[in-house]
Amino acid sequence: MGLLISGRMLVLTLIVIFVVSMNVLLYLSRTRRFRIRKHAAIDAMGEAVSRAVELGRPVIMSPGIGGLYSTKYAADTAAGLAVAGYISKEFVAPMKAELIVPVSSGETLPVLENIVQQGLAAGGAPELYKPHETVRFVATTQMAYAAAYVGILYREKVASTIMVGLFAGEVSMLCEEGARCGCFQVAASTNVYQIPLMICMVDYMMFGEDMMAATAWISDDPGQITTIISNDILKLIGIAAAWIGAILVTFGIDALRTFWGTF
Amino acid sequence: MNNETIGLLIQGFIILAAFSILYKDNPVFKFTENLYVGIALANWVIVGMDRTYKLGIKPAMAGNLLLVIPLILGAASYLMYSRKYNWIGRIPLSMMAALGLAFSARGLMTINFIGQIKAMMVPLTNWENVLSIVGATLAILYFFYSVEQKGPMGSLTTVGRWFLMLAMGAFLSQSLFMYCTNVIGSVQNLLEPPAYMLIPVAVALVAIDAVVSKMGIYWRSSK
Amino acid sequence: MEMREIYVYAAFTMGVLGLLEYFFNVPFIGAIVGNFQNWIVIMSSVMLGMGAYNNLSFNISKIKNKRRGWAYSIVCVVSFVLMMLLGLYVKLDIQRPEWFFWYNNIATTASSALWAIALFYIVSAAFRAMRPRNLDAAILLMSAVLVIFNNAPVAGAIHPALPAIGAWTFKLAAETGMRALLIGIAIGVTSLGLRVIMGREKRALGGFD
Amino acid sequence: MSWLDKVTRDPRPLYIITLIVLVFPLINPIALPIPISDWTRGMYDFIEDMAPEERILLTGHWGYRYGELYPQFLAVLEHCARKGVKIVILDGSPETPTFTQAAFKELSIPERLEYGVDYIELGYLPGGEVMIAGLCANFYSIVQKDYFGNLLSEMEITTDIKDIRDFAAVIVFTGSADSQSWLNQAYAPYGVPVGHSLYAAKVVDSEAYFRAGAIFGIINGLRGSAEYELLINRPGVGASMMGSASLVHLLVIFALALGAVAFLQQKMQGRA
Repeated sequence: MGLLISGRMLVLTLIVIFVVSMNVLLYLSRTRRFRIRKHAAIDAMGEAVSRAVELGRPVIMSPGIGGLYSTKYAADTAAGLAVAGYISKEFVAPMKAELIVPVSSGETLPVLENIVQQGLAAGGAPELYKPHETVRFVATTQMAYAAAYVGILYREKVASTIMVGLFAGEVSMLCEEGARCGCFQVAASTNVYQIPLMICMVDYMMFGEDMMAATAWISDDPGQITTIISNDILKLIGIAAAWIGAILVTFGIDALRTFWGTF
Repeated sequence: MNNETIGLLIQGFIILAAFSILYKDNPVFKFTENLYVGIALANWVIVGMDRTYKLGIKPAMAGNLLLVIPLILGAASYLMYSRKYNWIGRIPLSMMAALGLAFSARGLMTINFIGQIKAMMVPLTNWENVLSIVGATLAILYFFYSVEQKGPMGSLTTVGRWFLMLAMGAFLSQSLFMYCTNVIGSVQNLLEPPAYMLIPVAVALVAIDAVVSKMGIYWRSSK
Repeated sequence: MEMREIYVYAAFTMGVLGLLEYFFNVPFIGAIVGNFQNWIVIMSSVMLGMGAYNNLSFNISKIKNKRRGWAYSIVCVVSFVLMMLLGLYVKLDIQRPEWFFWYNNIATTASSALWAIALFYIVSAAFRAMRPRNLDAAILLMSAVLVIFNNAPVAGAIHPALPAIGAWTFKLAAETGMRALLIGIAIGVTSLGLRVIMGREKRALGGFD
Repeated sequence: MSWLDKVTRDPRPLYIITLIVLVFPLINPIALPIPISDWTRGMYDFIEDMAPEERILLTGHWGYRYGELYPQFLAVLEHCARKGVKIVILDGSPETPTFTQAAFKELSIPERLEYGVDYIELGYLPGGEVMIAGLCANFYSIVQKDYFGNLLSEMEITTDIKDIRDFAAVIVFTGSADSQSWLNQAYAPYGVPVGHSLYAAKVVDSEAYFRAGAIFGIINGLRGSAEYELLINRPGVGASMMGSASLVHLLVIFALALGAVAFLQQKMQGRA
């Protein structure tokens, strides 16, 4: 066994390419401004909040059932946290809406409390933050979370919901009860088993990479926007490799395919 | 009545209460929801205490002083509530999040990116393989953010979207069987004696409520 | 270096170590990351208190102020307290029958019953939401129907070719759309992860600037 | 407002139909024409060809009364019991023993089985793949007593076991990586045939092994157990659950079609 672990070097190479291209683009962005496509769901979040204000009813922002640490879905929670900060600053505070953030993980709770509180303060409405109420820890396990969420939907007469984070088997309950209560729903997730259900049940959906790109878009930070362009570069590399590999395999040359899996 | 019978009755009650949300939000569901939330929370705290003691405090007392670090880090996170020291509280939380993100990134790159691109390298000898690689390429084009989806790029991504929607429909149906298994399990549990004796009670309650609320509508409209 | 920014450096250190451990065979880094992974279990157990405190104070304030639905908050608090007492009585051993009886009959049953309702929601969503409003939705609908034909054993009795068509649709879906989705997720997660680790996305760590 | 619009706003009639469709086949099992797959056929043929005195190891976590695994386990157990095969049970998780004992009570011929002679239950052994490797190499190094505390060396069925080669086959009932562990530890080094009885979602991973001949059969989720019940001619939980599931699938197609009709109706009235 050497220093390098074979079979994993390709990932390392790709990450290095990513970091380098990100920094090059960041350097270039001093002189020219890069843009990325805006997802319609970002505007829909604003629409969700304004609808709630019009109706005089609260809006739910759910960061999902994930914790901060997860070996597969950590990014979902991270995106949920970023979006929670964004909407509380950009929409909730200026429009003076009532926000409810149901949480299901002990370690995410203080982070969310911090973000929402600071976001509301940054938006100019610190009085909207009520301790233990705006951000509430509702339940621990996923189905208890779902039951409590549905309880909030019915009893607080929620007007719209924004769901960004990790969602698993409980989405059908959350989204369908939301629709029954007449909520306007915006959702985002990367859980491929649940995306099909969510896409049918909600009004606006960001699936897969859309969610991660949206977190960069809302930051309005050139340093984040350039990473999304680096994403596109990685995808181009992937597509090119796939086509070259496929053509080579067609002519009986297996070299790239073998290299891709074992480097 | 032995423990098993009582257990089955409790289970029957809980199942019916959970199913009652399909009718509407009602006191029985509210009761069960709060009961369940309370018990789940207690379970979680007890498990947490058990883990803290068995994995942390006990070995630390036995001399494994390294384990004092996580205990301190965990306790430090409570400083998040202090206005002055909340920068300390953030440190353990940030470390957890960062490690999780590093693990997610490396794992998904290996399995989802490298693995799927490798699976795309198929010999282009039959039209099915050609379709699969073309379809995958178009669907990936949908996820390009630096180009607006207009003009020729727009038409390509539209086709890409079709392939994505194809996958959504297919995977939705594929998961249907799993949902069937789950619901049948619960219904079977409910049909077990003596739990099924609760079913008529529930049906009667729903019927009474339906009649009463219908009458309420008539009263209101007649006023 | 400002004290308030230390968490960004802590995240950077941990994130980079987590990545390096995967690529390089350095026992020292492996030991740090491995230990930290085990510690996370202890750390998050210690952190549980915040969640329980938040939930209880919400419910207790609801009871105190007699806000709507306060009676149900009593149910929640009382069941929590009783269960905690039981937990202390069994000396935190959740394998004991006294504990198992209540936990299994109430919490496990409630969990599986709520899981079970999902099917009802899928049926209503099939009717309400999966309508051929546009071409995208129509494609989704078609592929959903075809794949059901693959799974439902009755379909073979309707026409013998239906399961084969369904199986083919599923294979195509998995090889095109699902593949693109998975690749996108991998890259998206990596980019968000690296953004957070490199201190670009501070919101995900609780910082707000 | 047409009734379709009403149902769109208030889906409760759909819920009632779903409930009826679910419950009806559970009370009155309906015979469905299920084609028997090669996977299930492989499993059935293997057990059918076993000699009565051969030993079989059944292991897994059928720890949920109406999950996918319990009906499979029950069907296989019934088949083994009818053939007079000696059954050794290794529970896959701490909850499993309850269900193991329940399954033995549900057999059609419980009185022909004698504990310690025809079957034995080892209980749950922790340790994952390491434990499995140890068990395969040296049976008594891992387990000395059965679930009830009896010494295995004094039981007729286990007294002469040395290693995994004293078993004619291993059947794993699982949805986790255990299926792979047994393949690695029993089939690869010792050549003991392994069969998989799996959650439907797990079957994809095992299919390649079946085609390569490494495993002799697969029971594929609920559907597999319904097929197996058909083969041993004992319609049970699997068959009735399969009936329910099939009807639900048809109901979903019906709901989709109805939704499309409602949409077209709206469109014609110019409301969409």
